[in-house]
Amino acid sequence: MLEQILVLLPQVLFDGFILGFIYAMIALGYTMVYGVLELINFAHSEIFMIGAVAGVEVFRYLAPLIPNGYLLLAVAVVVGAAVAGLTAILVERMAYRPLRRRGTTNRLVPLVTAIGVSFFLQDLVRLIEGLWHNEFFLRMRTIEDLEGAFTLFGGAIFIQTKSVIVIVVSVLMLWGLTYLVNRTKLGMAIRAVAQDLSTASLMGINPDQIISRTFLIGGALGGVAGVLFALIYTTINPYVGFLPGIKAFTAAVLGGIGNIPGAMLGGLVLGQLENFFGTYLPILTAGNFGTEYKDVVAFLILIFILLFRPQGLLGQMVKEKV
Amino acid sequence: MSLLSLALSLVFLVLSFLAPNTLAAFLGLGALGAAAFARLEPRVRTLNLTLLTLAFTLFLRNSGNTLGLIGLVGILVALTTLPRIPRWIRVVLGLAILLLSVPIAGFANTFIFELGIQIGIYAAMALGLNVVVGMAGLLDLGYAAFFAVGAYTWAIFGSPQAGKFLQGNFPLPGEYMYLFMFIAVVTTAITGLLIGLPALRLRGDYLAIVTLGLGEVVRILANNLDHPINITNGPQGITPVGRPPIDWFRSLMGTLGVRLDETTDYQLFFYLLVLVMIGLVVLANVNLANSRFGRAWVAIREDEIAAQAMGIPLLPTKLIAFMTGAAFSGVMGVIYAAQRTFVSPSPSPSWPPSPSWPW
Amino acid sequence: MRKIGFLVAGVAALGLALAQSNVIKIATMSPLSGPQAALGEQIKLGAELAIEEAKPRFRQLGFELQLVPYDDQANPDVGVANANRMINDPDILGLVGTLNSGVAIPASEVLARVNLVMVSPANTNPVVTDRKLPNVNRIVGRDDVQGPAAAEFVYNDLKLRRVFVIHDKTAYGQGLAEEFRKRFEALGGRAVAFIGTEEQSNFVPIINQIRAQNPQLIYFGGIYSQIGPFTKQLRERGLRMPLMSGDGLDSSEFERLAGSQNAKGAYYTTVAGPVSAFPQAKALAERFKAKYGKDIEGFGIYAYDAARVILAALENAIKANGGKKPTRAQVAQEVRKVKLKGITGTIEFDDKGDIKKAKYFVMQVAGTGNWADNKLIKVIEVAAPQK
Amino acid sequence: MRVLEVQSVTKRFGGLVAVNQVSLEVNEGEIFSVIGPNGAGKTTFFNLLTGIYTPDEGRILFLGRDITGTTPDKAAKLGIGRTFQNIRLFGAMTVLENILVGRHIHTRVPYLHALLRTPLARKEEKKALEEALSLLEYVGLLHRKDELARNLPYGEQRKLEIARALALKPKLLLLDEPAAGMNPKETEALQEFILKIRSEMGLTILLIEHDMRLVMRISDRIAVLDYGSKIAEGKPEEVRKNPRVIEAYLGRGAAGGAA
Amino acid sequence: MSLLELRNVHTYYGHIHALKGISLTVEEGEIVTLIGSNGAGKTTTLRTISGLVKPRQGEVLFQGRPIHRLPAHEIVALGVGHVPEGRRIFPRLTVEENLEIGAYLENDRKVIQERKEQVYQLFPRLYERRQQKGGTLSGGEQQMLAIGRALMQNPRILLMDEPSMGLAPVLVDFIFEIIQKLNREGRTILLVEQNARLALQIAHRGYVLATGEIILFGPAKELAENPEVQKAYLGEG
Repeated sequence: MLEQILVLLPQVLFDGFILGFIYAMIALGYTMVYGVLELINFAHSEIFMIGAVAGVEVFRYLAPLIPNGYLLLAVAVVVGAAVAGLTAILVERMAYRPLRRRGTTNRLVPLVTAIGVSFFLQDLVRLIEGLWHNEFFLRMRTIEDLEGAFTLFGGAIFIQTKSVIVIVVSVLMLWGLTYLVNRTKLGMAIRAVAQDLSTASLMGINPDQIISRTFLIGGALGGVAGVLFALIYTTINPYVGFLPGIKAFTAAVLGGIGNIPGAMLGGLVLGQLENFFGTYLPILTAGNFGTEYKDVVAFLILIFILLFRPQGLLGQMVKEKV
Repeated sequence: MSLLSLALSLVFLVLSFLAPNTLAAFLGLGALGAAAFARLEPRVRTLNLTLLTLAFTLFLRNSGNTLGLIGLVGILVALTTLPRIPRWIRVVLGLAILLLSVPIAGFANTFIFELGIQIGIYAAMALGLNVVVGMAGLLDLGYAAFFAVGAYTWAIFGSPQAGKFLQGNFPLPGEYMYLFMFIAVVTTAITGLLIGLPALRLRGDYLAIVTLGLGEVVRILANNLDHPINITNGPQGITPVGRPPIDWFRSLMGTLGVRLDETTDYQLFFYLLVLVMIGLVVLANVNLANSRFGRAWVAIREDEIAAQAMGIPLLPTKLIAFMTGAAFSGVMGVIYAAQRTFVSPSPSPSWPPSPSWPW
Repeated sequence: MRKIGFLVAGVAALGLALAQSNVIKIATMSPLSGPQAALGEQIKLGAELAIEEAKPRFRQLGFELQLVPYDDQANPDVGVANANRMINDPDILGLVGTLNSGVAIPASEVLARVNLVMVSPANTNPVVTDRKLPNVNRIVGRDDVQGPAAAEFVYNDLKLRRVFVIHDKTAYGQGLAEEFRKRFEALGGRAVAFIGTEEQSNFVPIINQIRAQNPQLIYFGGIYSQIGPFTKQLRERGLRMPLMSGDGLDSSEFERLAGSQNAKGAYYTTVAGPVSAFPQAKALAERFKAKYGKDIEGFGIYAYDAARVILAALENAIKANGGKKPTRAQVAQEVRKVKLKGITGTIEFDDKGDIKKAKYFVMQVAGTGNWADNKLIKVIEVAAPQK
Repeated sequence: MRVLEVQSVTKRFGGLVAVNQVSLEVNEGEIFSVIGPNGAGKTTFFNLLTGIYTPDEGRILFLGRDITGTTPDKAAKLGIGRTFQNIRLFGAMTVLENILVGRHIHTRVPYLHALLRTPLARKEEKKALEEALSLLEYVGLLHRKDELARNLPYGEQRKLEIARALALKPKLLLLDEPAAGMNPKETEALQEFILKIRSEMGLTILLIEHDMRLVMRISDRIAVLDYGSKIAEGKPEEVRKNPRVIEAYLGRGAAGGAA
Repeated sequence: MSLLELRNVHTYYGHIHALKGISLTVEEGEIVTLIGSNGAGKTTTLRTISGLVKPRQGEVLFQGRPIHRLPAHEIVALGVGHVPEGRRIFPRLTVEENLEIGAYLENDRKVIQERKEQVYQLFPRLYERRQQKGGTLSGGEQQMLAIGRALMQNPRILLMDEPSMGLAPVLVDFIFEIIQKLNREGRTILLVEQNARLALQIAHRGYVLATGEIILFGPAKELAENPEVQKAYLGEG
């Protein structure tokens, strides 16, 4: 048994990273919006899905025009980020801002609204894709340039070119976001609004504008994650966002919600856990509990960690002032 | 304004005899809208609502068009929310809709019973959720999981399923459903305890995600516990689930002059049962709200630290709210399983999770 | 003015309703939206074609035929709700459907209360007929034959011994995979793993397990929507062992989702054979294409036959009833007595509602981009097991 | 009798020592004030007494019983009532309901009785209501009983918070800056009120306050905290003259020496 | 033309009528103070001026221009700086970032640097702590930071809400010195203060508020000597 585990381990860890980076990028969208508005933006999973759909459509239509696979992917990433980011802004404008304006104090109201928006976007995409291509499942077009693969360590790890791209792009995005938040004026304004919205407005910051940009950035990251998700897992549908969505949110909580490095770490940890237990559970339990329990294990570990570290892995204990 | 609104209602009343079709239903809904939102004198509004109740009832009896049910539900909502309607009118009209109009419509189209039962189950669950979310302010997104636990509790023992892992004579006779409504209260409350004990220590938003996750865990368990021991029968679901014998109900209805056939007897029975349950849940809600528990819940929702300083222990008090909500949900699950005679986990992990999303 | 308009409309509607009391409706129920819509639509259109063609005959008998399509979204809850709707429309005298056994099982309990007959062109789970409900029939084979047939094919024809079994955690997929494993192990083969998964996107953990076990063949009990992306990811990760599945794979969507190159060579058994398997199907395929602009696939043909079974039973019942509209119970009884030369072969039911001699087809995906090119490897004709 | 006995209690937050080896004793019926500059650890000290924080070192005895590291609800049940520096009322509840929440531990209704509203539950509820009303009358808020707490003017919110703590029937009452934000006239009324409840309800009172005049006038004894340590303790006049207190608290006169 | 003028301003919080027709003026170069007991509407007046709450009736004019319909961030841009009650430092930004965000509307790095240096000159303590997170500062340091942050905007008028609140006497003196110094340098200040005695000592003019209305106003000296004010707000001694 141990031997079986060890043989696969490098491969499992590598695949876990890919999933983890995708979760990390989605988790950032949740964590940023939560940081600023204390709102669990349930619709973020659909923003991710819309990014994926945009990527698929770019591949579908532009593949004949753009001969180079890498260039095509770059275009898809940019378009996916733009479409998802704009959708996120729209959602904020049309659903959350009116609630904020009315000064609703009940936290449940925006939450339920978010769930409603989520339904709406799923069915909207389903409708559009249904009418446009009569397709429910959208398949990412296969591009020869991106299909390469090689092995490392004498065949211990099988690596696709695509996976390398996913890792490179996500590391770049995460680094860029960290720079943006910590080193730029916009980043400082985002942090200020997150900490104290009304005082921020006394600094001359337009909170609505900053909130919009936060949604844009979070949405764009989600969109990129969507494109990469479609690239690596090849098939998507209008409901594909739900599970990665709640897992990414779980990752954000795991890392400490509102905390940007925490979301990244949480995503990576969750990706590893899911892949690890997905692969090894049947081996570890002699087939009694299979791959289907991987999410159960992931959630139980989440609860376990939160019990002992309620603020999440990197979150700061926000002690209520008494 | 008043005259126009009344005229609309009267036209609809006439149409409900002459042409009870979808078009007429929309006219009726329009008339209801006018009666609810137009500036009307209270007396005219009351008269109007009464007229519309009659009209929608006749419409349903003549057509069985389910749009009419929306009208009736709309009137119920109007009765409970609009100001300055005499109390006795609210009560009489409300009871008339629930006890006369819907059954009359149900005999024209039993699907209306089906819808009524559905709406009723959701309403009872929502009222149960009121304790958890409304009073105690706990964002419980795994509420549906308790419904599933309740449904499975009866489904397993009210069908041959239990025989697959237990010695004994299964299925249990249908009368046991009543007993299992109590057992489900206990099992779901215990499930609530198990889930709540870790989850309720966490901050509000974390609670949301943990309960959502745990709801998903319950679904995964239901879907997978067909091996190593077959408890839930996995994705196949469990069917047929037993129902209580209702000969007494048939003869009771017979003496009231209501003739039941095989498409309507259980439907009417479950419809009335669900109404009774709603009544009980409302009563429990009111009682709790006016007790030290209800006040403690609201206090916790408003300010945990101040509540503690008043001697309210956080975790036990939250747990009681959580378990109360869970128990309401669980009982409705038992009724659901018996009424449907079938339970299964949702076919795929899509949003919303089955069997019913808490909203 | 408007009031008068409503009045006129109302009177007209009333008149229409009166005139239509001799309407006979036949329902279809299948997923028309969602992941399995491609299969569900075949069922609806196949039945529709049969009903369209029968309309003139029924008009002579004095009845107006109508089709009422229901969408069950492949969801048992929706299916039950639909069944409840159906039993309320007294004009509905028969149902063609469903696609999913998981839907059929609970929905048929509802239908049984009023003896509304259903003839399924696709349900393969043994439980569907094993409950011996008098109103439930199917014209296709069963998973407890389909699965073993696949096992025998793998063991005897392909001569492979180590198989990795996956299913999709649905009533259909899991049932089929279990039947496969049972027979395969009885024959002396080995199932190195038996794994259920609801995953729709990330099959990497399973692929890694496959990599570790290195089986000779993968058997996947499930639906194309899941097997397609699975196959694509499997092949992209350099694993080339053959793949086999049941009738859930029988859709051109599989080839689209997996990619022709990756889909090529995959085996599947089906209970609803392709057009090429039936000599008379060619003419039907042409009529279908002319009317709907798309190709008929296996379930379309079977739905056509299933509708014809109900229509034949209806005609007999009307005759037996002296030209008057028969009751649902009468129709249900007549269905069991039907003996019909259908496109798919001779249709006769046993006392459980299973077809007396069902055909099972072993197919191989050609990977040409045209699903009709798929190679028919073997046809097996077996009676339903009598327990 | 000693109501409260604190023995060398220490609390650290990271590197910061918020409360450092503080010991003090409060006798029955006393008004004991804790003063000190901002950030001296006064509120932290209260939070240690009421179980919101657990001390890192030392013991706390209440009525001779060790309550070190208790939880806030248990402290309340034992008879420690408190108010907060930044008023923490249940804003969405009425004034009356706020008081009834204060009566929580004295309303003994088991869950099932509450659910079914049995005669026992009715009786207890009625009793609680009567007592709450009479308490409201006592503090002069009866006319506001059906208003939401958050709609009350500031001064009455302060008063309601004290009344809510009184509903617990505490033996020891902790008041955290009750005069903050009050003008001299209101402060004077508060002074009267504190003296009145002390004598009429037999309370022992522990007070944190910045308003020196109030502190000097009503305290029996005073402890001074600076940077978490107790630097002086004694009668008002003693403390007033203590040079260490003058240096730490009142400053050496002019500005310049910031912070 | 006055620098700032309020004309019959009515403001509500939900159903509570917080300001019942406030009219006041602040001239260039003045220190004007608003005194009154808690709940009198002092803070609400400042929040109304800086746009955090909107008046339901009446006008707020800044340099003769109505600003009561503008959102807060636009009012800031016109030159109204607000040091809020309770200081409201951004706890997880460093001291330096807190100052920089004060100059959010200024794009010239050089100007920002100059102003920062001025603030550090005024409060050397902040320079020592510039890399520390705002939340870790003591109460007095936070107050300095809040003032410094507002000065980074280079405002035409500075609204200060209870700068002495919760501070030890020694710090209160220091803060009031600073206020006077700023005024000598030419800044206009509208000061809300609980400590009426201190406020009237440094102010030119004062307004006395009670339950949302102005009940008295005039030169600070006169107010300080007014027996009614003495009795109600200064205590008998």
